[in-house]
Amino acid sequence: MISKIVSGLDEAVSGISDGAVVMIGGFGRAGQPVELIDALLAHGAKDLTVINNNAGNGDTGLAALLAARRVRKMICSFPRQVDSQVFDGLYRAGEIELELVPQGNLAERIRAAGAGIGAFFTPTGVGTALAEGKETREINGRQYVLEYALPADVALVSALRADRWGNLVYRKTARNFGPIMAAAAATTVVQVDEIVELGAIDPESVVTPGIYVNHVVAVGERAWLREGEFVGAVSTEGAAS
Amino acid sequence: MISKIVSGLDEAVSGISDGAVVMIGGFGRAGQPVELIDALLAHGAKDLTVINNNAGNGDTGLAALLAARRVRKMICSFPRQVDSQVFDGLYRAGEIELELVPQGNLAERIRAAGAGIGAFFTPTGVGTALAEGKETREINGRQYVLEYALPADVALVSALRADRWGNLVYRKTARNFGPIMAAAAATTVVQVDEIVELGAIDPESVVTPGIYVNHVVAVGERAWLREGEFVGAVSTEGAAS
Amino acid sequence: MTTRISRDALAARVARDIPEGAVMNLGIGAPTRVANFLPDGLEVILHTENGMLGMGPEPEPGRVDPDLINAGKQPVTEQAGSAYFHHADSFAMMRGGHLDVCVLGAFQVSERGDLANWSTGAADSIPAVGGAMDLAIGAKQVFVMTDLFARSGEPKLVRECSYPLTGVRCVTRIYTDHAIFDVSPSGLSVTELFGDNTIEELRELTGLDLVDATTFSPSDRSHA
Amino acid sequence: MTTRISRDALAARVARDIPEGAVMNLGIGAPTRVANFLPDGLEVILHTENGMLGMGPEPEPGRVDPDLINAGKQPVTEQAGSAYFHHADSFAMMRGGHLDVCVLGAFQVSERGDLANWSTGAADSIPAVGGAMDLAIGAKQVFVMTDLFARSGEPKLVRECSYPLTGVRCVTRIYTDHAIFDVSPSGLSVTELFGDNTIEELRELTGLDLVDATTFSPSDRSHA
Repeated sequence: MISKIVSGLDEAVSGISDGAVVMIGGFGRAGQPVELIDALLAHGAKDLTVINNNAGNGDTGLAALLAARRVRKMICSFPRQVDSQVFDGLYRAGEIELELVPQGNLAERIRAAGAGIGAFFTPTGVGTALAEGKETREINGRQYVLEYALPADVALVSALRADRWGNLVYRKTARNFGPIMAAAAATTVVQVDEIVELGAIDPESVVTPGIYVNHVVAVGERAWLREGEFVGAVSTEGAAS
Repeated sequence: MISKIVSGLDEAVSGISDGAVVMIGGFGRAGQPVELIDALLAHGAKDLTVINNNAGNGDTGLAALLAARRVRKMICSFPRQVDSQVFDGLYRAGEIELELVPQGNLAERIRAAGAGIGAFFTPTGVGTALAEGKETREINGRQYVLEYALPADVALVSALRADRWGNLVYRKTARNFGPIMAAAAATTVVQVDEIVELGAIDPESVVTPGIYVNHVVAVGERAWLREGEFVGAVSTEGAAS
Repeated sequence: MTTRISRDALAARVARDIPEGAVMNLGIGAPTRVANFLPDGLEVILHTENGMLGMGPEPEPGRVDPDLINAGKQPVTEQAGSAYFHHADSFAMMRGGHLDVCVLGAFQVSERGDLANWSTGAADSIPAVGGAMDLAIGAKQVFVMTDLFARSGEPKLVRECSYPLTGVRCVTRIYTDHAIFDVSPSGLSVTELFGDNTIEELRELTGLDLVDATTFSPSDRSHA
Repeated sequence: MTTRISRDALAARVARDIPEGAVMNLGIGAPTRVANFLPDGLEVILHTENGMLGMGPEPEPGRVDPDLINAGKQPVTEQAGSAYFHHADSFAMMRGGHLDVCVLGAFQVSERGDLANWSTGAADSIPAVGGAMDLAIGAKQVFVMTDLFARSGEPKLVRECSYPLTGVRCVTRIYTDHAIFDVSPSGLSVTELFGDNTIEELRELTGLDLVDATTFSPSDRSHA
């Protein structure tokens, strides 16, 4: 019987080695796999390259991993946020490397890695500093820049529900980078609110097929659903995508 | 109020001009928009380039369009089938042009057109006759061939349900090329079994968002659902993908 | 002294140009306000690049859902007809030219429509681009909504951008607090002047060869 | 006279090498039969490139659903745990190396693992490739299942393919009615001989420098 379910967070991240390239899902806090990041922190792997849209918020999750000096390099589109003080400090001190990628090119490079596409010509960034030194080409009268696939050793993803084959569904805009990161990493580890019976997820509505998932761990229903009501005091971040 | 619903098949295809590049969804008979093809036949547009995985089955649908000499060129992956006699005859007589594309490259080229990607490096077809004369490149030790986006003027797609914004869901493997063709064409025309209230399709399960859809026409429930039971006598085609 | 209309008056003016059925992405900051001025009952579909079409306004107190946010990471709501998708699909939608309108802020716009809005190029700033470069090329029409002059007094409409570019020849129209400008093959043309502003004044203040393409008589301008 | 095992015996032999949990695509024709020999209770996930994972066997009479077909356009069924997706996602899955095993037919396989299975190159034939080239590179392991000799008597294992290629250096292992061959850096190695066949005979019949990598004693071979 196939089962991708692991019982503990420690076990879920145990295969992550020093120097690994780790994709972490989420856009700001939405879809951030907080429990898996905490487990990675406890696990101790260091010298990591982390791929995430941002570079950590506040002092928890990815920010805590950065604060613990486990990350050598960030690949992201928007590190600077109102509460990205941990990254900001490391960056200004020259203690972390940054590869800045326009958000759509980041998403497409991740998608390409999962899809076996080596590189692609994108119009985004043409003529800007972020395309400097890159190959460009005119195709049918439009200018494009060549961007390469961005694969990873491990993806840490947060989803809503999984079955034991690893089929996943997400919740609202917390879906964001989850599906493409799950496909782009050699090993994909997923935290979910709930594991359901095989067959309980409508085959028409599966967002990430289990083929992309290696380990699933249930962490219990997210707080705002557990409380039966939505919350009124989630901090809204002024700055930026 | 937004409404992409048109009342008749004739109206749905009325904008298709002579010389148009027309994508037609479906894989064999599954997902083939038969009513829209019939309407296109009645409409009379000619000198068409048709993009479909196959090149018609039997004497109906796409095969009928071919038989009426409306198609100048087919772009497809698998024209030769046990019942592709109409295409076979035209091809042998030199009366139709054929661009043969490996199925995955066909799908990816269509996807690229919808996604604003000008071209991409794919490993499929490298070293074969279908990559002859095309640019190749080694990326991270693997060989790739450059393939270009394949857009269209019009897509004819069959889906299960739509709402008035044009959000679509499909049914089982009849989904196939529908979502990528809907995104790749300047004008997308969809036939559905049923139009439902706005909000009746779960936002988590929308497969084609309405942004990709221009016209929707309801054609009634597909026969095998209308009969309340599945059928026992669908011909199964021996040959090939 | 030139006339300046308020940020909200400008948002209302932009909103007047949005046709029913438009699929639209409103950039972070002032452009977000355009949604507040769309007439009740006009159906416009809002896209947010973090994976949603059919975004609704901010939720009522006590109904904030941390899984339902916009690109500015502010809580939003879901409208009937909405759809969720992943990041690659969302940016495919933009890059593929499927959105009708983007409304963006700007540091500078050049007279040929180059946009600079992601970086001031300051040496000590932490670079961050987000979806800015994707938005700049991500719609059939790219509107910029901005003050005509920076706080320093420098015009934001320029011959050549001095700030790092976000996109090349991508802007269609610029809505400023002084006037509305269209990017045309012959440069910037003024299609609408607010208050008592004149083309001559704007030419002088910006140093640009502005084409007069206004079609409104002074009395028409009272709407602003 | 060499020993040939039947097509079903060969399908059963391939099935023995499929581990639980494997995600597998079975090509049209003989490879499809492999599914019939997977042990009851062994969970193997079947992929069909027209957009499905978790494909089940053909339906009972009267339960044929025209919307639920495999790549050979034959009716199939849905298993618990299945998922549907569109064509680009389906081929992304293959091209991206996510499938564990593909089992394909062949006209020819070269000793370095080149595959020819889509065209005989005959001038009058209508060219059709379908998903063949995608399947050829579309799995971590690409198995070929074929007779060792064509009807003409020509061996299908060759130094260089004379038929048009489907993929270059893509085949991992070849299951034939005479023996099983692995593609190795030093050429083709025979890992298993069926019946009374010997390496010497196969070398003579194919003209290839076959490496003897058999690990089975003759008594072990009775399973075939």
